[in-house]
Amino acid sequence: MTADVFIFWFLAILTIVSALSVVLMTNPIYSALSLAMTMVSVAAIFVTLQAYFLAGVQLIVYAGAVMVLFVMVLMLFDLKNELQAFSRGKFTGAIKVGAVGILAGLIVGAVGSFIMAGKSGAPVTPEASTSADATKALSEHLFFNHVFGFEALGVLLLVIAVGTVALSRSKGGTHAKH
Amino acid sequence: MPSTSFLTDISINHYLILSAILFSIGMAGVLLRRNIIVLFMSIELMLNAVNISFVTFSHYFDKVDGQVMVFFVMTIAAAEAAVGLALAVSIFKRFKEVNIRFFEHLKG
Amino acid sequence: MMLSLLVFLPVFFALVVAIWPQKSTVRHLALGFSIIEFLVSLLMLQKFDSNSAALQMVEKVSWIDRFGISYFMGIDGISLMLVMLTTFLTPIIILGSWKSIDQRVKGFHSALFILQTAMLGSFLAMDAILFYVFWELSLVPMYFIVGIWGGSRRIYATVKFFIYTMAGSVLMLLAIIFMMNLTPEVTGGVMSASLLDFYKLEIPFISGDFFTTQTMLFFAFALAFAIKVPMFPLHTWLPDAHVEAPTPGSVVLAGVMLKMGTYCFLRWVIPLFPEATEHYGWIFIAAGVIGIVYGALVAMVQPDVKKLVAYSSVSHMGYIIVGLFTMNAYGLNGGLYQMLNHGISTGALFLLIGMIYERTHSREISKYGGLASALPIFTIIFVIVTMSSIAVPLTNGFIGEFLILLGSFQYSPAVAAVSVSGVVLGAAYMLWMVKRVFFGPKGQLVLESEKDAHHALHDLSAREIVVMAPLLLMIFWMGLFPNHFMDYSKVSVDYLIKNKMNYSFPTGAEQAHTEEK
Amino acid sequence: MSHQMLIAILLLSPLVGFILNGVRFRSSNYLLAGSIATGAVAVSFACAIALFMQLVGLPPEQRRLTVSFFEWISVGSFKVNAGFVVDQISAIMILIITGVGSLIHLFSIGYMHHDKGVTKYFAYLNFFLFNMLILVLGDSLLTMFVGWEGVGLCSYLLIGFWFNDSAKAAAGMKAFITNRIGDAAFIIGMFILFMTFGTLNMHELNGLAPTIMESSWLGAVTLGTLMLFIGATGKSAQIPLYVWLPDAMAGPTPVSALIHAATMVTAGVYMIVRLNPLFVVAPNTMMVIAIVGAATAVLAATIGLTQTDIKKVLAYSTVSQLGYMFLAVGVGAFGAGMFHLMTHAFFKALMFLGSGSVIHAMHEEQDIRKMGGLKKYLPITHFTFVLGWLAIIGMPPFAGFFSKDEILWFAYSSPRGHILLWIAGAIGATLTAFYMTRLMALTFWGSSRVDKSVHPHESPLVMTIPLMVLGLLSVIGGWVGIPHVISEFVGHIPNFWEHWLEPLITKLPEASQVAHSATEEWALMGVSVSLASISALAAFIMYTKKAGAADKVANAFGPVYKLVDNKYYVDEAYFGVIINPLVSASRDLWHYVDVNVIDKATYKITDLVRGGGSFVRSLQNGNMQQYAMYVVLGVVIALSYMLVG
Repeated sequence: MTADVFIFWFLAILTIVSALSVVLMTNPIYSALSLAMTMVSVAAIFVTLQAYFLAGVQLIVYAGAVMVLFVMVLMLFDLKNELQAFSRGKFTGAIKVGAVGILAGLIVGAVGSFIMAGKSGAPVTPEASTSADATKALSEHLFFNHVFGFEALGVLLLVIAVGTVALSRSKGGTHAKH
Repeated sequence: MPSTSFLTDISINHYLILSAILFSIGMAGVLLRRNIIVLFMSIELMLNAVNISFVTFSHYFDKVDGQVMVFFVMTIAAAEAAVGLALAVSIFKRFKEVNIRFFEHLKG
Repeated sequence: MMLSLLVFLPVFFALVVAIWPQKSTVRHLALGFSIIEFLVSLLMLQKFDSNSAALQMVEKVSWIDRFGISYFMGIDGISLMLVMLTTFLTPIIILGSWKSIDQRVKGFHSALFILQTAMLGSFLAMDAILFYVFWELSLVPMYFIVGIWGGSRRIYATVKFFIYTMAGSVLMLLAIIFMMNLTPEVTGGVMSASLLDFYKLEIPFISGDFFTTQTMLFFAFALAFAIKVPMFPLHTWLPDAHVEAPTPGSVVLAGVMLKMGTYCFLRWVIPLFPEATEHYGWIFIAAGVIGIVYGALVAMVQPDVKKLVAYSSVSHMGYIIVGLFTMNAYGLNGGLYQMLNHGISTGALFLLIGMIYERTHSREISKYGGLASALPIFTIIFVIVTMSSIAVPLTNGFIGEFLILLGSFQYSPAVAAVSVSGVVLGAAYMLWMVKRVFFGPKGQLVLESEKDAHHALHDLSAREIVVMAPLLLMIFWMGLFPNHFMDYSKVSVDYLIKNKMNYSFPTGAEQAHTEEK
Repeated sequence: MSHQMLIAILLLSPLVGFILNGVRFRSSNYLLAGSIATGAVAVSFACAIALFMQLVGLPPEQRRLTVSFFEWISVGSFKVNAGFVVDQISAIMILIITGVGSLIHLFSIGYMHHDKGVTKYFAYLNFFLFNMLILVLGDSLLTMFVGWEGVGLCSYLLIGFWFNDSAKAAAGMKAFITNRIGDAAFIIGMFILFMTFGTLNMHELNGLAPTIMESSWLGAVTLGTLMLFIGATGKSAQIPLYVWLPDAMAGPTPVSALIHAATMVTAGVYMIVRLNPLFVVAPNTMMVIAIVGAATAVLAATIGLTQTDIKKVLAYSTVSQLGYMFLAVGVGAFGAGMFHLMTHAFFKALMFLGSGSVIHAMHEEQDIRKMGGLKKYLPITHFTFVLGWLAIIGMPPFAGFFSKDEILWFAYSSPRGHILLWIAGAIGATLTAFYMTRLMALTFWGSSRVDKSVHPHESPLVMTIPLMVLGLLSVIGGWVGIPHVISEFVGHIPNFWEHWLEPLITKLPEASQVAHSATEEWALMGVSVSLASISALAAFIMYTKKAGAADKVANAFGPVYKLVDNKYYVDEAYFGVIINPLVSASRDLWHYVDVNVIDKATYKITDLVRGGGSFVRSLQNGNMQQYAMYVVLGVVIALSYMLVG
C-alpha cells in the first residue's frame, strides 16, 4: 500500500464521516464545524488530484469565507439544540431515505460497472506536474477562453452583494422611521 | 485479486464514487433536515461533491476546463449561500424560527 | 384582395370604434360601418361567377413556410351564401341592440366586429390552420359578449359554451396536424395545410374496421362541428348560452355561429372523408332526427320564451344535419338553404324576444298573455316570423324544410317519416307559445303595464320596424323566389355531389379566377 | 283578355284586397273595408266567370287553360313552377269559391259591422280566398300544398279571430295543429309520388298513372294516395282528424260558412277528384276512403243529434256531409262527389249564414234551447233556412236530393260499392233529417223560449240578400245533374254535370260487370227519401208538438245518450292518450335527459378534470423538501430507466 492509496482512503473516510455528521448533528454549530472539516478534506482531495490552486481557493472561499458566514448567522440566531431536527412524516421520510439510498446505489453501481467494463482504456495516469505549472495552465485557460464567463461572474457577485443587502435590511431601508 | 486491486489501485472511479456518496449525503440532508441553515450546508456538500467530480475528470482527462468550472461553481455557491442566508435572516426576523416550513408561506 | 378586404375591414372598424372619442355617436358609426361591410359583400356578390363551382377570388400568401401553412382564402357558392348572411345580419343586429346595450357600448361593438371577422374568416379560409385560427377566434368575442352583457347566470353559461366548443376544437386541431403530416404524400414531400392538398389525400379507409385513419379523423372533425351545430346530444350548452346572452349575442349565435358548424360539415367533413361519411353518416342522420323530435318536444314545455326558441334551434339544426348527410341534391341544397332560413327566422325571433324583454323585463311565458291587443304590430310581425319558423309555404322555412325532407325520403323513407313529425311538433310548440303569449285574456304583465303609466307597453318604434323589415322581406323573398338564392350555390353543391368521392375544386376554371399574388 | 291575365287577376285581386286592408288593420270603418274586400272577390268572380266562358267555348278535350308565372323551386330533377290551371274541375271550384265567397263577404259587412277588428277580418278573409284559389288552381301537388297550408293558416287566424278569449285562440291552434298532422302525411304522399313518377304536376301524374290495378297495400300508388288521403282527413275533417272542425265554430259565423262549410273543408274531396286516375288504380285506398267517409257520415250525424249549439249542429252536419263526399269518391263516383261538394256549398253556406243571422238577431246567443218561435221575427231568414233544410235532408227537387241520391246510388251500384255502404249512407241521411228538423223546430218553430231581454229582429238587407241568393241556388243548384232515370221520366233533360266532368274522370276499370236496373234505382231513391221524411216528421213532432218527448227518449237511452252527448269522448281520449302523455313525456325528457343525463354527464367529466387538478394541486403544497423529493424521485426513475431498463 503506497502513500497515495493510504492518503486517498484516509481523506475519503474523513470526508464521508464529516459529511455525515453535518447532516446528522442536531446542533447546527456542530454541523457547521463538521462542514468546515469536510471542506478541508475536500481541499486535500483536490491536492491529491493536483489541483493545487483550487485547493487553495477551496480553503479560502469555503472553509474561510462561506463557513464564517454560516457561523455568523448561526451566532446571530442563537440556536439551541433543535427539538425536531428532521422533517416530520415517517412515510415521506422513508421514501426520501430510500430514494437517496437507491440513487447512491445506482450511481456507485454505474460508476463501478463502467470502469469494470472499460478496462481496456486504462486510465492514463498523468505525469506529476508542479503546482506552478498547473496554476499557470488554469489561469491561462480561464483568462483566454473563459474571460466572458469570468466577467459575468464578477457582475453576478456584485448583484448578489446588492441583493443580499436589500434582502437583509430592515423594513423601509436604513433611513426609514419605524 | 479484484478485492485487493479495488483497495490498492486508486482509479478515477474511486473518486467518482466518493463524489456520489458525498452528493447523496448532501441530498439526504436537503431532504430531511428542517433547519434552513443546515439545509444550505447540505447544499454546499452537494456542490462540493460535484466539484470533486469535476476535478477528477479534469485530472484524469488532462483538461483544465473542469477546474475552470469548479472555479465558477465555487463563486456561485458563495453567492447562493449569501442570498440564501439573507433570506434565512429575513425569515428569522419575521418568525423567530429558521424552520424550512416557514418558507411555505412563499407559495402564495 | 376582395376577400381580405371583406374579412379584415371589420377589424379596422373595431379599432376605430374602440378609439372613437364621442360616446354618443358610437352606435351610428358602427351601424354605418356594418352597412359599408354589407355593401362590400354585395360588391363581391356581384363579382362572383355563379356558373362556376371553382374556388374564386383566391388569395394565397405563404405564411409559415416550414409547415406549409399559408394565408389562403377563396370563395365558392357554398360559402358565399353564409358570408352574405353574416354581413346581412350584422347591421340588423347593431340596430337591434340600439337600446338594449347601454353599457360599454364601444367594447360591445368592437367585439361584434371582431366576431364578424372571425366568422367571415372561418367561412372563407381554405387553409386548415388559418381556418382553425378564425374558428377559435370566434369564441373570444362571443365569450365577452355573453360574459359582459349577459344575464344573471352568464358566467356559468359562457364557461359552458366555451368549454364545450373548445373540447371539440382541440380534437379537430389534432386531426388537422395529423393530416398535415400526411400531405407530403401528395405534395411531393412538402408539408401543407392547404385544403386543396387535403382534398387530394387518399386517407385509408377499411369498411367494417372502426379504427382506421379516415374514420378517426372523420370523427375528430365531426365532433368539433357537431358541438358547434349543436347536434343532439351535445346541445345542452345552447339553451344556457342563449338564455344568458344579450339579444344581439343570441342573434349572432343562432344566426351565424351555429352555421359555422353545419357549413364546415359541408366544406371539411363530407369532401375530406367521403367513405367515412358514407359509412357513418347514418349516425349523424339518426342524431339529427332525434334532435328534430327531441328539440321540438323539449321546446314545447319550456317556461321561458328564449329557451323555447333555443330548443327550436336544436330542432331546426337537426333538419340541417339530416339534410347534409343524406348526400343527395335535395338534402344538400335544402340543408344549405335551411341554414340561411334558420339564420333569418330564428334571428328575427330572438330580436323580437329581445324587444319584448326590453319592455317587460320578463321572458316567462306564464306571465304573458293577451299581448296582441296591447302590441298589435309586434304581434303581426311575430306571427309572420313564427310562420316562417314552422315552415308555412311561401315563407323561406318551407323551401328548406321541404327539400330536406325530400332528400331524407330519398335516403330512407323511415327517416322522412320520423322527421316529418317535426313539422307537426314545430307547429305545436310555436303556436302554443304564441297562444299563451299573445292571445287569451290579459296576463300579469299586460295588466301591470296598464296600471302603471311608467311601464306602459309601447308598440314597436320606427327603429324596431326598420330592424324587422329586411328580415320580413327576406322571409318572403326567399320563400317566393328561392331560385334567386339557390342559383348562387347550386353549381357548387351539384359539383360536390357529383364528385363527392374524390372532391376537389374544379381546376380549369380555378386558374381563370385566381389572382395569385 | 287572355286567360293568363284573367288567372293573374283572379289570384291577385284578393291578395291586393288583403294588402289594402292589411296595412290599415286598425281602422274600424266597416264599409270601406267591406267594400274593398267584397269588391276584390267580385272581381275574382268576374274573372272566374270569364274563364268559365272561355272553357265552355273550347271543345271538351281541350278545356284546359294553363299559365306558369315563374319557376318556383328547381333542385336537381325536382322542378315546380308557380303554374296554375283552369280545367273543368277547377273552373267549378273557382266559381263556387268566388261566388259563394263574394256573397259571404257581402253578408260579413252586415254581420261584422260592430266589430273593432273588422278591417283585419276582411283582410284575413281576402287572404283566405287567395290561398284557396291557389289551392284549387295549382297545377302541381306542391302548389296545391301552398294553398293547402295557406288556408289552414287563415283558418287559424280566423278561428282565433277573437283572440282575447282563450278558448277561441285554443280552437284556432287546435285546427292548425290537427291540419298539420294531415299535412305531414300529405308531404310524405307527395314524396312517394315524386319518387315513383318523378313529377308532382298533377296533369303529368294523371297521365303517368299506371293502367294496372295495384292490389298490394304497400304499392307506391296505394301508399302515396293513402298518405294524401290522410292529408285530406285533416283538411276535410274526417275520422280521425275531424275534431278540430266543431271547435272551429269559435270563429265568426261567416267564416264558418265560407271556410268550414263551403270551401276549405272540401279541399280534400277536390284533391282526390283531381287525382282520380291515381286513386282509381289503388282500390285499397279507395276502400279506405269509402269506409272512412261512411263512418264519418254516420258518426258525425249521431253527434249532431244531441248538440245544442246551433253552429255545432251545423258543424257536425258538415262533417257528416263531407263524409258523404268521401264515400262518393271512395266508390269511384267522383262526379257525384264534386256534385255534392257544390250543392253542399250552397245549402250549408246558406244555413251557416242563416244561423249567423239568427245569432245576430239573438245578440250572440247560440244555444238553440234558448230560441224557438223565431219564425215570426225572422221571416226571410226562416224562409231561406227552410230551403236549406229541405236541400240537406234530400227532399226532391232541392239541390241536396240529386247529389245525395247519386252518392247513395253509386255506393250501392258501383263495382267498388257495397250494400253496407249504402245502408250507412241511408242511416246518415235519416239521422241528418232528424237533427236538421230538430234544429229547425227548436230554432224557428214551436213556442218561444227566448230570454225576455232579447228582442230578435230581422237582419238588414246586406245580410238577407246573400241568404236569398243562396236559397235560390239551394233549390236549383241540383238541376244541373239530374240522374238519368228521372230525366228519362220527366223528359229529356241532359245531365250537364256528367258531360262537363267526363273528360277528367277516369272510369272504373271493373265497371259494367253487374247491370243495375232502373227499378233498383227508383226503389233505393224511394227508400232513402221516405226514411228521411219519416225521421223528419218524427223530429218535427217530437220537438214541436210533444214537449218532453225528447227528454224521455234521451232518458230511455241513458248511457248511449250520454256517450253521444259527450261526442264519444274523442277529444278527451286524444288528450288523455296522446297529448297529455306527450307533454309530460317532454317535460321528463327535459328534466331527465337534458338536465340529469347530458348535463350531469358533462359535469362528471369536469369533475374528473377538477379531481385531477386538485390532486396535482395537493402536490404543490409549498413544502420545498417535498419538491426536492419529487426531483430526486424523478432522477431515480430516469436513471434507473437508463441504467436498468
